[in-house]
Amino acid sequence: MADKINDVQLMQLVEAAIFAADKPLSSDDLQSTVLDGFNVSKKRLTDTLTRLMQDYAGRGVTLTETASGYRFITKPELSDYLARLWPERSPRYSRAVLETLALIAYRQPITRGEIEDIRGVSVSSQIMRTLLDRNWVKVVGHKEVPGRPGLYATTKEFLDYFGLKHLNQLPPLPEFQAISLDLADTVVTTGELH
Amino acid sequence: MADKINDVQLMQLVEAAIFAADKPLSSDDLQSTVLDGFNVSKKRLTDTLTRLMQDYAGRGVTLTETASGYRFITKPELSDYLARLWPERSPRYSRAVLETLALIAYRQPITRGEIEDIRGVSVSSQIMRTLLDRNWVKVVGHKEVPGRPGLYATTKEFLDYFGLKHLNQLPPLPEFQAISLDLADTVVTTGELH
Amino acid sequence: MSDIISDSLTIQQPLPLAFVRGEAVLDRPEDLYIPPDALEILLDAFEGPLDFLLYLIRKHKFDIVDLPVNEITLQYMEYIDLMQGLNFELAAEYLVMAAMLAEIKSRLLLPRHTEAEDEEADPRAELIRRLQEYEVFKQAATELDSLPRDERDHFNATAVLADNFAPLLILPDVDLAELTLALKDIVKRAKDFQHHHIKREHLSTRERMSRILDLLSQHNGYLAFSGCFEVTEGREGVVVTFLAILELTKEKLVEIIQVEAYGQIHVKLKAGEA
Repeated sequence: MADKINDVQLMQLVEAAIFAADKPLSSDDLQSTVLDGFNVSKKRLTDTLTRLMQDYAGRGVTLTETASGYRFITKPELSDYLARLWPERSPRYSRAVLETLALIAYRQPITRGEIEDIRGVSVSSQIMRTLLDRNWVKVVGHKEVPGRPGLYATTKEFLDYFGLKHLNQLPPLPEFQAISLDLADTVVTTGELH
Repeated sequence: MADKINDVQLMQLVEAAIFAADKPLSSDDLQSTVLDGFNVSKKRLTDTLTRLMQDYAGRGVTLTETASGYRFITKPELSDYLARLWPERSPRYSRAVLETLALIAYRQPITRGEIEDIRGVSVSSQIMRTLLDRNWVKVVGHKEVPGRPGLYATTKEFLDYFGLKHLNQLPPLPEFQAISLDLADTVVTTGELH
Repeated sequence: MSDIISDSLTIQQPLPLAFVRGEAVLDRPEDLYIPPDALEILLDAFEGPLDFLLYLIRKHKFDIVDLPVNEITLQYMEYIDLMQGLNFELAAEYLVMAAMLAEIKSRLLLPRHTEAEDEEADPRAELIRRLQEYEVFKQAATELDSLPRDERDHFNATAVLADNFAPLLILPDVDLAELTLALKDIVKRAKDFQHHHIKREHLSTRERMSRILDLLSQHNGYLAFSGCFEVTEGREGVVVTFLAILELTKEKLVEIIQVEAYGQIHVKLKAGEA
């Protein structure tokens, strides 16, 4: 069957589906569920989503696309006021959690030992648990070294949570300043200077 | 404090709050949370909500006021399509359902009592409902015996589902024909014809 | 804990560290002065020795790539000693770093042969590399934290489903073989308690009976006899229909009515059935 659906109905259906779904919906998700049987072309669906984004541009909520698909979120400018709806929400994360997450995000796949080497401190199980429980990271394999430690990588949920479509949308890492030790000089002078 | 908020900001904030809240928000809820400190008059808030309702009139979701407050609800006309977002798999049919269906298919038109006589156990209303709901059987008449029980027969949908053009394409069951299941003692000999 | 400390201190044996320690409290630069009772809190604010070293380097406006080991080691040891003196539980990583700094410092003091220099890496190089790498990710973590994120900068906007919403029910699949199997079971059971008639009634008649009843229902239970037949079905079809009507009559499901001789014959569902 290939039922007809007009542009207004199509937009309403896509809009309602994204608002009603409990997770982001990709184009494929939409095609295989609410649009199943309507034979809506890829282009027509993209146009509809673009049109919806435009419709909501000046509103209190916006349609955004992240790694897992489309969803409506509230305008970031309103967050301070909206936070009053949940007096004790908005979890804060410790630097240890954020540094570990940053290392997994930029260096994935990475073992816990490698994270510890770079941070210079041990990474507590509590930290890994926090990241795993939030579904931000997962074990994607095991390194073939003694102990076969798990290799961690970030998930789609991580990207969704931070409003990203791809990992390459992460802020670029600052460049290392080249180590410019002039060995001959420094070795001689260091001793004298200090 | 009584900060200023312009009409656009007010509408965006109210809109975002209702979309983000996990329960309906009343005017009082809005005043005591997101609008706290803005000194927005009752009338101004009502006007904003009315305006929002109008804005969403032609969309896939509509702003609705319920007993406990305002919330966005998907358009009822879209429910059938949205249903495909959460498919529920129903359990397999019981032996009783299959036997009943088989008897209706091979012995139609047949009453529930006759099915019970042949199966030797009672046939629950639930079983008949399952088959009627699936549009595989229907009542084609009533038998003129006390109680005027309905006579069940299979439908075109039944044939379509099983890929049959006619009932006589059902697999022949020699054992079934050899035994009389006809308790009403209505033996007709039409065998020569087919 | 104190054993580890004395171990790490022995490495620095050639340095007049004891003397430095004696002067430490008085000589501490003002911007680095931290009241002892705040030390523990301070240490909690650092993510380990690399973080702490970076803090010291930045405070002194040193350049990492030009790591002034003497200065840094001096500062680092002062804090470590102070904390040891106050009986703070220091994480092992801090002590390992103290040992490493002492080692670097001592290696730098050793006279070297010019020919060997090319092969021998600067003892500071590895620490500098680690400090740089750590600083990169420290900054990356800060940037990650500043990205707009759920539950803090934006919230999911959702709508509830209309009242008439019902989830899509996926109905179970049934195979034709399951039907025949079910029937075979019935037959098997029936054989046990039924007397046998030989009956060779073909399905077509039963099906046609259903169809005629259905047809009658659609015509308010009353139809011309000829209306029950589909001439295009041919002779066989007509015969099946005829037998079906007779069978229906026999089962008292329909009546055949003829008002006058040679008049129109009608088939009627029994008892006002419509």
